[in-house]
Amino acid sequence: MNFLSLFVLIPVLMMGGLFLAKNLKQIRLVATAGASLLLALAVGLVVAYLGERAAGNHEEMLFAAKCLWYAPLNIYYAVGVDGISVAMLLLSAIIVFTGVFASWKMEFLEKEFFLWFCLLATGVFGFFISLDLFTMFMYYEIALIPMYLLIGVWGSGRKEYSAMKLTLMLMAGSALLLLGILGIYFLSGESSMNLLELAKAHIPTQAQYWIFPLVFVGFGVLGALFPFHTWSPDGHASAPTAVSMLHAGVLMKLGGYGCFRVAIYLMPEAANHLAWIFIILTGISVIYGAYSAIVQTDLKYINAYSSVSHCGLVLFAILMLNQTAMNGAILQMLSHGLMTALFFALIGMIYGRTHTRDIRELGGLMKIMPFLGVCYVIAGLASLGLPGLSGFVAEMTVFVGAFQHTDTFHRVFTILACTSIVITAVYILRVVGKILYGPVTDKHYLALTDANWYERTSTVVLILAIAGIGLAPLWLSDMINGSLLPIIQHVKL
Amino acid sequence: MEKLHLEYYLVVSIIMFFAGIYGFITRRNLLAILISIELILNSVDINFALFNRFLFPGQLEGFFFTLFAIGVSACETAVAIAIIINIYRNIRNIQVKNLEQLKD
Amino acid sequence: MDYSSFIYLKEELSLIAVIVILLLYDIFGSKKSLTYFQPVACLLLVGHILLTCCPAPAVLAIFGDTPAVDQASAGVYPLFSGMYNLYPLGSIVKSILAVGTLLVLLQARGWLESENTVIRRGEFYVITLFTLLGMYFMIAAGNFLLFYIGLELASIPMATLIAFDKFRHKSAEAGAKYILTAVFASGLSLYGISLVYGTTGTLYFADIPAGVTGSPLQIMAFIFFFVGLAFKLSLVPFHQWTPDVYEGAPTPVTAYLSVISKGAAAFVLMAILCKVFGNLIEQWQAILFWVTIATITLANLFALRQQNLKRFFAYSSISQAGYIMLGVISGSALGVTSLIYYVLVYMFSNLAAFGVISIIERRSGKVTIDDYNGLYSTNPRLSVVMMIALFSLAGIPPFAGFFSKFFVFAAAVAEEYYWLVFIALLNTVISLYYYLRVVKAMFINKNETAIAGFRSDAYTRLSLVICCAGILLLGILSVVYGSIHHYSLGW
Amino acid sequence: MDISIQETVFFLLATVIVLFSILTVTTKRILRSATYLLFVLFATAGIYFQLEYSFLGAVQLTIYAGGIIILYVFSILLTNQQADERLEKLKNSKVAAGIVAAVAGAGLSLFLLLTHSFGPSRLAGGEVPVKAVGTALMGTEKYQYLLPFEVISILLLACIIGGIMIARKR
Amino acid sequence: MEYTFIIVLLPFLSFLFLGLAGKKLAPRVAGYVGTAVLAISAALSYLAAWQYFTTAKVGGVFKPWSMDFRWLNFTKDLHIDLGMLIDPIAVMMLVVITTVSLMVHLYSIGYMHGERGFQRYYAFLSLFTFSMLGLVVATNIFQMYIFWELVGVSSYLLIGFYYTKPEAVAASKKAFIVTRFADLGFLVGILLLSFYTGTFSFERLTSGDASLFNEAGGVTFMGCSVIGWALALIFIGGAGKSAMFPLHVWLPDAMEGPTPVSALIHAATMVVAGVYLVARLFPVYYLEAPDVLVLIAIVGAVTSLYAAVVACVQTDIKRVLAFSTISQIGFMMVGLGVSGLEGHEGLGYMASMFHLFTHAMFKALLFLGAGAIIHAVHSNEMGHMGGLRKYLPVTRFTFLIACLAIAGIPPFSGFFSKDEILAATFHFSPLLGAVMSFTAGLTAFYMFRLYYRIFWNKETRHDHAPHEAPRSMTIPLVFLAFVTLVAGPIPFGKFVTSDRAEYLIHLDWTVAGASVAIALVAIALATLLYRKESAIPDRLATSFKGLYTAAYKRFYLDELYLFVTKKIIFNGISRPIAWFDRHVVDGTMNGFATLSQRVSCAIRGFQSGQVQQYVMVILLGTLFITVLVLFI
Repeated sequence: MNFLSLFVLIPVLMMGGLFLAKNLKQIRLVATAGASLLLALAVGLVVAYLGERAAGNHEEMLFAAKCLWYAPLNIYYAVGVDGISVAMLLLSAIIVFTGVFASWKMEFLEKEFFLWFCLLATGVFGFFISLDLFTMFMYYEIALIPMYLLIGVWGSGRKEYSAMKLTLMLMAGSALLLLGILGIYFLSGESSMNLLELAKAHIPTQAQYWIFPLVFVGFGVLGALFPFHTWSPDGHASAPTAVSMLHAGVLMKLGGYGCFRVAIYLMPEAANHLAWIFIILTGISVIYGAYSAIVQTDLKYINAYSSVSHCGLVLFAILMLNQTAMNGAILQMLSHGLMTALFFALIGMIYGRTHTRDIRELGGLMKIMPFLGVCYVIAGLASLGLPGLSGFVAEMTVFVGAFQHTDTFHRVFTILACTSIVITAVYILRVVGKILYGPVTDKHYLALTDANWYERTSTVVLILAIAGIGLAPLWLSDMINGSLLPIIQHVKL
Repeated sequence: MEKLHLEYYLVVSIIMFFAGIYGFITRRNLLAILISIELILNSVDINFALFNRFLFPGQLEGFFFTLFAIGVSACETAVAIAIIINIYRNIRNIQVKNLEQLKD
Repeated sequence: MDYSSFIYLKEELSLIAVIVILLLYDIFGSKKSLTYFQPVACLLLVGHILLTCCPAPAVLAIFGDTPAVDQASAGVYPLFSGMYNLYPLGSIVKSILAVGTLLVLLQARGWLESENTVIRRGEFYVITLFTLLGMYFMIAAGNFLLFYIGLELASIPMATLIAFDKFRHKSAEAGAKYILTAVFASGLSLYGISLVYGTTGTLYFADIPAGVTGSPLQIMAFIFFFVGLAFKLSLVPFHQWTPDVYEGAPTPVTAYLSVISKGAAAFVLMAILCKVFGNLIEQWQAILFWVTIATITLANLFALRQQNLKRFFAYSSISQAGYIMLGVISGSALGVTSLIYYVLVYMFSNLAAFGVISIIERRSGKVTIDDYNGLYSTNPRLSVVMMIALFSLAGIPPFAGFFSKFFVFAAAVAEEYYWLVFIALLNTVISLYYYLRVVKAMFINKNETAIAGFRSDAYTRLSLVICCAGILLLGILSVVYGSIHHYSLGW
Repeated sequence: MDISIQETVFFLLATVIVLFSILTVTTKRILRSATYLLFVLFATAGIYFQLEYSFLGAVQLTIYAGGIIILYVFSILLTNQQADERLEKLKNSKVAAGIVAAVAGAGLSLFLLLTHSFGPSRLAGGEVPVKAVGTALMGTEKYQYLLPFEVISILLLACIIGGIMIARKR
Repeated sequence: MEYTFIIVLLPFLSFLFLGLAGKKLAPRVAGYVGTAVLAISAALSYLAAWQYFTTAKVGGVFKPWSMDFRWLNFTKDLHIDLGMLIDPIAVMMLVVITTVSLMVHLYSIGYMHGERGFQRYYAFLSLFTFSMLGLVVATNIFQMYIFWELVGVSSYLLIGFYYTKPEAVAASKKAFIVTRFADLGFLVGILLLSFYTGTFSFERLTSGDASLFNEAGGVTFMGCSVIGWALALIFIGGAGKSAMFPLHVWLPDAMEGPTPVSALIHAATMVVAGVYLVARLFPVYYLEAPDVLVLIAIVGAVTSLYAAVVACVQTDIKRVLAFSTISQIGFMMVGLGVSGLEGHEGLGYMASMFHLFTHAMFKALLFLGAGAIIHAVHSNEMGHMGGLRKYLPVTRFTFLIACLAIAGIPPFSGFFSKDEILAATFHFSPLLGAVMSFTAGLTAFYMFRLYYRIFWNKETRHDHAPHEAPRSMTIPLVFLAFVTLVAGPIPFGKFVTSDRAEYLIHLDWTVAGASVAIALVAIALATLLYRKESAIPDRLATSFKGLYTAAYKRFYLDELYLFVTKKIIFNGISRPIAWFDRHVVDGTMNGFATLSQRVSCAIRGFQSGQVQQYVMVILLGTLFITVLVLFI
């Protein structure tokens, strides 16, 4: 048992603790303690990882360990991390941590909520530490299914519909994925599910041509790939705050990470040959999501479409198949995860006070709740790529990376993707202008209070992370870059 | 029996078999349906005996199969009739159209 | 006359012993002593299971006399000169079925103790075990004659179980439908067997492959024979009896039908397809390909709309049978391992679901999905059990259903059935939809008049705990799959 | 054309079987149906006799004709109070479906059976001695059927229990 | 020179401090802190300027000094560094920015007194100053882009300072989005340029090393060299920030912000960032894409003329000043566009920088003066003013000085800088020179129209007598007026030139004389029309109604923009896309579900409940399969 397994073990133990918890206080205690522990563990992992690398450990995966699980199929429980997974784990830990605070006040069934929440966390962490396709896929599905109940039970609006749609679409994606994984397993000739071993083996090019789309679309559904993104607006709109945070913040990253780790890494030839199709799709995602966001009136819809656009950029960058763009993709995942979580947290807090998310009904909130207002502006600025906040770093890396292709096709799509920064500005400022600025639209709002301590904790942690990445991105970028090298060498054929 | 080919017998048994099937599909009384089933089973019995006698006379496999099949069909009939009579006791009717409550 | 072979029939003989004891107990036991009928029966069955679970060679070693192992297929001990085959996989399946039966019997207790049925309690046990015995013989048969008798032993008494609530019209109707279609299907099957005999000249499984040449008549014979088992497995288009019978039958019987009977049939089908009709593999793979697609898709489409939970689970079990066929179609060792594992997991999952349905039906008389609205607020534990079962059926990790589905898919993909797996996978999404409908009813829908909270009896609880443990642990503990695989290597 | 006695008997039996099989499933009165079935069963027994499976013929007569038909007749009489088949006309669609199914099935089977070459008939052996039957039923060697014999006895027991359980009043 | 780092850093610390702790501070303290910090920065800038210009000259050429640290790695060659590049224009900008910013900080203590969010205001001002300083000391184009965005945001925040006012919110949004759109060009330009040159660094780009551009050699797009495209795109970025036609629309609206902000950002510093950008990359433009320089000159001239015409008819004093700013930046652009690189050819460059410097001072002065006036009458409209000369003597005199400067009357600073631009322009193309001279005349006219309408003309009734602004506001006015007065004769060519070598200024008296004459005529005309209340302007307005209205409406450009954004982007693209998403894409997904349900309902009859049908299906199924397997 290697210490990475703690990432899975802690949420599981949390579930046990929650199960035994007798009252709200104990539930909160367990949740907070567990989430803090996870955060500490993630930070510790980053330190340990950087330490190992600094000490000259050039293994592709650090802290790797494996034990045989299903011998007949050669399935292992294999864990290990490289810089990318470390970054994603850190992201997940931050968002789980803030998610706990964001759901400090539940109206009912607190225990169940946190149980599902922990199951979700288990899946997410497990996914990022896995090196074995089987466990990876398993954790992937573990992470998906709690969404149904989390949205269905604790959500709002058309929650049943949204929850069902989300679950079914994501599961349809994972169905494609499963076929892809099995295809990889049997056609690689390696009879192994281990990512590293599979990467060394060569999957026949002909097979790659059908497996790659399956895997890419399979993960892409979760990464809000056009036209499979429609679960996102409804799902996010109906989900409770912490769930939106976790879902947009971490879960959607599973898609991007998976595309990158499985689709691109294992099937370089197909990736090179078929990238153009998906570049078109993701390019559409980027622009389309942004344009759609302009006319939305529900805050969560705006954010959901914005996520479509931003996550589209992640996939777009991955498909550029060069180191800079991929680095940008990972950074964009982190950045989008953090800021979208912040957005959803804030929207949840605003909604919790005003009981509406319709921007036409909101106005002048800056005056009433300056803390939330300022945080919202910061989130907005991060989203539109203000330097000093994480979004800028990520987007610029993506654009510079994408621009390394000299052919017209890539150029055109890169420039199209660049235009999204303008459109993003349009919808972000529209929202900020409508809900925060201007006169107060409803007298009742005047009686509302600003953020509580737990809300502040949640937002401040996120903002610190966003600004941290935005101000000092070098260590992170270098950490990711180092881990990208082997992958790039692989992809470059 | 030199001139009596296996096929002649088989034709007879097939006619019996499919007469049974026809009966099963068209009859309205449960007992009549059951009677049709007897035809089906009976035709199969003939088949076994025929094959044994005409093609593989060395061993008595078909013979014994027929023997056992007769026993089994007796069991089936007994149980089926018990169930039908139970239905009759419940609703005083054994028309098959009364067995349409469970559907969809 | 060498009767020594009988001593190797440990599973069957011990089961017969149990039946006989129970029969005598039921007849001669005083009214007071009969209150212990249930525990005694269960304990006897537990004993039987323990004996079954002992590896065959170990038992055989006691007698110091190991029969000759058939060299062609390793691990098979032909007894009665090939009439009966003793082989480890068969024993594993038998013990799985026995465990399933035990669970059903545990769940049936409450129902059996009710006023109307208590006088038929003994019969229920005895007949259930008779059908189980029939399945044992089906599994162990090395000759079509024994197979046929086993099949009938498994299905004719089953009709009486289905019609067990004989004063309830639906039960009687279901019984009649079952026996009529079953006999019809067995008639077709028998016709097929007769033609097999006619074209190969033997009924011994071991000898048939030599005579299987693939002539058209033989293929037709095979297909007619196939109908009998397809009927038991309720593959489309031989499935239509299933929903009606499942709905009409008493719930424990439905559970039994959906799991035990189906599991046995699945395994036997695979065994016969591979061992007897191995030469026709192209044909039966083609047949299974389309039948599987039709089964999964059609059953899912029907299930979408169901309100009655028993009917719902009927369609669900039809589609599950389709997934089981993915293991069968591969015809490989991986396939048979996956199949057995699938059956095992499916058994726990389905029995957990039926346990809940059964107890709720008994306590409140409600069986529709709408009745389950708000169940979580009143009966949280039952709801959770039900949810776990449904998730397992839908193939959601970390529940065992995920693993079993994965393995059958793997088995099929290994044989390059990509399209088949693709369609099956898309169907999992539909199935997830309807499974989630139930979850939604229990957890999300609000209901003022939800089924009142109650405490279920110890037997039901025990069975549900076992089922849940199975669902939760079977996947994570790979040893189960591993050991099945170990014995399937000689496949 | 010289028609041997065997052939004459066969054609007689065949005619009876075909005729009464069809009558069994087409007659409107159920009691007649049972009676026609009896004739079919008799004729089947006749075929067994002709095949020199006298034991089988005897079993056929005793079990089928003697046992099962009686069972039918009793139950028909028991249930015949209102179940008058003549009152309702058969739906044409049902008949058509039945005919189509039966004819299609029969056509297909016949085609396959008649085009199949079964190889040369090896008529041999003559009458099966009852002793051989007995030995085979009690033996465990190949082509001996002790185990099925035991199992069918269990089956009978199970059916008896089941039948009683269903049929009895309580 | 390491301490220059502190110049930039201090405002940032001030921003953090005021932003985080501001709420807990008394407003006044916040103002003092901000001002004090700026004062230190300004002092350090002067020190740096003095030190640099006295010591950095090596072989007659100013040697740039730089420091860098790695901020982010992109590719092997491309990486973002943050650092300080100290060279003549940077030093000049440091001085300008810190000076104006200090003045504005000081001025705001009085002007913003009692406003809600006073601390926030100072925090934003500090942020802006930090960003602007960071921009000018950027060592590489990407650093510049970073701070470019930051000034954009600070501008957004400051324009929207009165966030409860819908107009302010709309204006801030507009400003941000228009400049953001231009920044897109900038970004793409950077991407193109850096891809082919493999560097972001200004020092390398402007080193004149032609080998850098080898890789791009021969790469053309639509007939122009790819470097030309890159530079044109970069210029678009500059044009957006510097409010060049047609991207100027945001600037007049930006006047919704507090007046000192307008003075700082929208007159003196941020809006000249575009000019600065072109100046920074001037060698690249000149050597690699001279065509683009011509384009810049033309755009500058058009903008300049357009803005001057519009300014003549505006009635909001801040708008007049805004258009005036646009026009003057046009001058600077023209200066750069017509300039050569070396020696005397570099007159335009030098003049442009000089004009940037002087303009910053007198335009800030004008805005601050306008602020004092608004402070006094609580209105922006000329109609509410008139005859204020009695009440606001200090303001009046300083304002007059600024007007004379901008009109190009010697010896005020504006005369020298503008005159040199005109000279360079005439040297480049007489036609362009004529246009610019005409524009200069218009400038003089509208400035004096403004002056007279405010301080002379008919006196309007006021509820309470307007009074002169407090000391904290007048001190900056006086200081800036002083600078305006004395800055003219500064031997600017000694310090800031295109080739960093010394440039000897000698006035071209033909050009100068002509322009002064034009200016005087224009002033005379303005005096005639507006000194006293007169009906002539109205009559002129009615007789040239079409032209007047068009100019008043700024030639309908805002309407055009509104049309494009509202009708085309919002209603024409976004709405259809959103509809498409909900109904087509999502509809398809829902369609699958509906289809399944429909099929499910359609086949329900199949399960009829009739056992005979079941059997029939079994039989037919069997036969079907048989046929299928055997015959197909």
